[in-house]
Amino acid sequence: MRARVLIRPKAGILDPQGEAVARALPALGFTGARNVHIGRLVELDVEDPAQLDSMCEKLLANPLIEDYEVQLLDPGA
Amino acid sequence: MRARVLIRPKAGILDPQGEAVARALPALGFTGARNVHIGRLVELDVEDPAQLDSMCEKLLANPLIEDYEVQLLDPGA
Amino acid sequence: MRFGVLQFPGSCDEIDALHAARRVGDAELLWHGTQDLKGVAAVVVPGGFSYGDYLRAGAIARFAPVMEAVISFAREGGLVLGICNGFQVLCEAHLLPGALLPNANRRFTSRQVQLEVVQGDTDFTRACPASLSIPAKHSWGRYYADEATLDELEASGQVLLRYAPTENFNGSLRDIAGVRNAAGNVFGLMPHPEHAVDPLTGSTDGLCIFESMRLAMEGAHA
Amino acid sequence: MPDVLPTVEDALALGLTQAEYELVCEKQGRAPNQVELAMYSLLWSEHCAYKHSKKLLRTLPTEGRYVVMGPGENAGAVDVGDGLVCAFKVESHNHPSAVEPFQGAATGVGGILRDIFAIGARPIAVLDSLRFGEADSERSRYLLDGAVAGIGHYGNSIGVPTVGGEVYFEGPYEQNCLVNAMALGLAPRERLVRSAAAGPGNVLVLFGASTGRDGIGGASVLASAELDEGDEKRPTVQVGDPFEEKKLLECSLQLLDHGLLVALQDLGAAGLTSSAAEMASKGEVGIDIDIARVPLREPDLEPFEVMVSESQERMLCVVAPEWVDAVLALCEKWEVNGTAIGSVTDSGRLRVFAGDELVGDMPVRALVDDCPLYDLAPAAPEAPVYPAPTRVLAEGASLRETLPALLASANLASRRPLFEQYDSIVQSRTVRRPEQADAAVLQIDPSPAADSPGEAPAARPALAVSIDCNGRRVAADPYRGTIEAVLECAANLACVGAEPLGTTNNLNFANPEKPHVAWQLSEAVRGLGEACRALEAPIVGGNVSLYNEGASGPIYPTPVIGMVGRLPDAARAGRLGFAAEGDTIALVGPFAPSLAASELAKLRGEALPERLGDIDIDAVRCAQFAVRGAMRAGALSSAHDIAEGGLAVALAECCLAGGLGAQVRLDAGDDPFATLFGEGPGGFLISGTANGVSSLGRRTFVRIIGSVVKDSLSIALDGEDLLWSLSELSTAHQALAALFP
Ligand SMILES: Nc1ncnc2c1ncn2[C@@H]1O[C@H](COP(=O)(O)OP(=O)(O)O)[C@@H](O)[C@H]1O
Ligand SMILES: [Mg+2]
Repeated sequence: MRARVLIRPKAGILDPQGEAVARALPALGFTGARNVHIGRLVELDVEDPAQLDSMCEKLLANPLIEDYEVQLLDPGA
Repeated sequence: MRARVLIRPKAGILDPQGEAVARALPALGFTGARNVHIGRLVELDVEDPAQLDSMCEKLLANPLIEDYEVQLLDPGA
Repeated sequence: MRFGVLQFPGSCDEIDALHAARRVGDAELLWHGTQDLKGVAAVVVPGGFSYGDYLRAGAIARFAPVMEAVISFAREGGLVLGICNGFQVLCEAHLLPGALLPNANRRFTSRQVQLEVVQGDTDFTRACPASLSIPAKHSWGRYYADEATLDELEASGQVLLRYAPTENFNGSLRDIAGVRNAAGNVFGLMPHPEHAVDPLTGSTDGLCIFESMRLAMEGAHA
Repeated sequence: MPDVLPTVEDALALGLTQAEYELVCEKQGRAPNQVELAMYSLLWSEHCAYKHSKKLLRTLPTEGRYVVMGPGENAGAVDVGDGLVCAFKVESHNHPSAVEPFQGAATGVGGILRDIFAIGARPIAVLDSLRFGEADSERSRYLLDGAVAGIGHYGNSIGVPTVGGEVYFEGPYEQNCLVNAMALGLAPRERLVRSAAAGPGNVLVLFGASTGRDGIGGASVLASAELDEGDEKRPTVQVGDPFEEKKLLECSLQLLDHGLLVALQDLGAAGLTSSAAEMASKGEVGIDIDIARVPLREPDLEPFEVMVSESQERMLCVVAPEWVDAVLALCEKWEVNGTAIGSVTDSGRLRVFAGDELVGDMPVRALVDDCPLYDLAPAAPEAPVYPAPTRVLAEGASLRETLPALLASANLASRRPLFEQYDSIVQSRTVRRPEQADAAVLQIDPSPAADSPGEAPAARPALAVSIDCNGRRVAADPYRGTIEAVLECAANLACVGAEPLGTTNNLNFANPEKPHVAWQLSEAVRGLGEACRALEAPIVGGNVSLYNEGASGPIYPTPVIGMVGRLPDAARAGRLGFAAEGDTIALVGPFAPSLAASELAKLRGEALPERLGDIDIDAVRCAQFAVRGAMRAGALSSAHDIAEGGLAVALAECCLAGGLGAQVRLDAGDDPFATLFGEGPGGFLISGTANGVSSLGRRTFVRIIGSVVKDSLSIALDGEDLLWSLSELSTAHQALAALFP
């Protein structure tokens, strides 16, 4: 089964990449973008989706600094 | 409106990050993971969602080596 | 009194650390695939990119067979020094509090930095003067821990090194450049003391950290 | 295999000429099939066959007392004493960097490092040479940012220090940036290995990354129609993986240390095709390859794609059958994929199999040696080729205003914002980092034995390296401009006390089929040969990159020169910064400053002059000899060669590097601007005790011009007194920081 993990910097932790993007957008003519945050996207096929949480805790994310969200993708999609 | 952009390495492009994770998982006891790919996740508030595509082309993604997918998030979510 | 310097396939500064340690004692390399620490009295986890570090610096290395041995070694009170990537690995392995994040300046930065020795009476700093000039070079060096943890680290004297004013290019909270664990036997820092051991290639200010460890090892055996 | 043979149109689309295609048919005795045509088209390309440059390159001096390996191998090598050799080479990755600067530059570094360890040397340093359009162009800044980050990413991650380099911003590079990377390595002499395959029956082992569709670019016209339908154009950008290369490097060196290899070769441009063909050609043998055994990253690669893929981080070696298991076991230790994919034969043919099916069969000779070479038709241009730059310095700017303006100009400002992105110290050899001296200095042994107490410390032999080329001056005068570039490299070495051992070069030029470009190229190579001969710094290798031009015209001709030298004791390596208050400052050498083609002329918007001033190479060489000797004798506190921006900029640089000021008195001459900011070869600015400085006197021109003081630079020019505070100069000098927000 295809799964997607969204990993984001925890709220309150400085996100310099996000800030740099927010700074760069107006110069390119894009106004009104706010609260820009940059994280990581992991997509993978797994046999046992029950393992995903523990994969995230152990390897894919660092719970001290990152939040993660697991999405199971419809196999038909 | 909150928007999410998923940015992934284009099919066929070498993805060293994904390969590194795929190699590491079995060693941690997670078997059966395949097709692991790592990309970036950008989340932001925009006033005009119509700008998102062009933001991706110009700044958020590198269209030469990355594909992107824009998701508009339900404002109530 | 031997130092063991870990060697991952992507280590870069392990030979430098080996030679630095040899200036104060014996030292040998320990391959990442082994669980045998060969009786060394102190372990150095060196800089570099252990397993490529593509996901998050140090995230994969902490699961190396040798790290299992290092974790037990540390739990039993063995001296462990983590430099740069080694610091990241020790944080990921929960041997040290906190985590390292991408530099606030968003770039790999290589610069000679001025450090203040905050605690001079530890197994890692006993031989150090009050301030040190040592190179730093990394892209993931922003030390982070939550406020409560930071307060506690400061209160309990676990912050050993700070960046001097204006030197903190990576955005580390409270200018922290190096911390030790509560027990005092594990220490990690982002700057590279092993690259400051020879007047010809820079300063010799890093030597005091290895020298302090040697004193601690001898004390432990006395 | 498709039944339909490719046509002459396919051959033309692949870059062959009609006549070349016919020659291929003749050599094959039939029309080539798809795999064969793909392979011929690459091996007969300018890049692989040096069609327009080979005849010129043959005129270069390639022998000398230190040369161990000259051009023809993956890298050249010189003897550095104590049984060690230094391998080095420079290579371009211009086009990939223009497409995707980060990956293009990163894989450029990866590629040159493979060339170094392909001959058995451990890489110890990288240098970069970059050219972009003017710094106020958005595209230049994007390319600069990406290229610098890419070089840093690869070099930093693999643990090889980037110790030096150069970057220039000039309009003619706007549409065609240059990204050249140079690498140095060290090897015990007996570990050096060549790439010639030998021993029919021996096994061909491919090791490293798996093979994908990377860099197939041009050859993709051959892709079968079915696959293309509905497919968007396949991405062919090569992505670098420094971690894979780090393992490949350690694995390769261990294979050689264990004596397991007959020959070793990296996979670079044209992938397996060129590696296999070159190995077979050099060994005068044949090679059979079974592409079905090549590990693939994605399924369904066509045979020709496997043969031409430029996937990075791969090596090819020849192994005696009894050692194959040992080789594969070492690969496993380093977690590197190793696969036997073929064998050496005595057929003299390169045969490609897909399992049992023979899909390509070519005489090695035809592939490698029979590509026609072309004569150039050089003609000096009748009208100026390059437009005058835009004036950026105010009309009537005073002498006082001009110095900070020059220091802040993109070509002269401090490179700190770039080199701080590079690890310059890993491996513990770096005795002089960027901005500490004119050349990088690396001690050969990073962990010398401790000195015994009471005895004088043992000398620590070191290497010095410099990379240089001022394309604007070469554009003004290809012959003299190239001589100047070689002299400047040697001058940089002299400033740290090093003697040249050998030279590498990267000839970046536009379309050589155009007479004026052919002229630039032949004049530059003439100058290169002459200067290297005079300095006894032979050419041990290099690279040629042609067709660098955009819609608005050709790039400045840019023969990038890399030079490696040796100094007996790193403890005496020179610095560029003034070191002690009260030291005497002297101007040394046959320096004849002129504003022609200078940085100031550029800021003033002046067109290029018709030629540069004559150069007395021998006099310059004497000055270099004198500076080198004084530095080695420990007689000097600092030495710096006078280059872009002239004497005043050199003075400011010495002040800023040392954190000290200078008080100087000069004759204004006919044009005080030329006196202060004029350029030309042969000048050094040195400082030291009065005795130390006077020790140079008998061997070259020495003019004492002032002394080192506390914290300002003052120049008395006949009646006029000019004064700048160090902080004003320093602020100007940091202008490049604005390019890296
Ligand atoms: N400008 C040059 N001067 C001297 N030698 C050169 C020059 N250009 C190329 N060569 C030599 O030609 C050979 C082939 O070069 P190249 O195709 O770049 O090799 P590789 O594929 O190993 O990178 C090398 O030995 C190289 O040193
Ligand atoms: Mg090569």
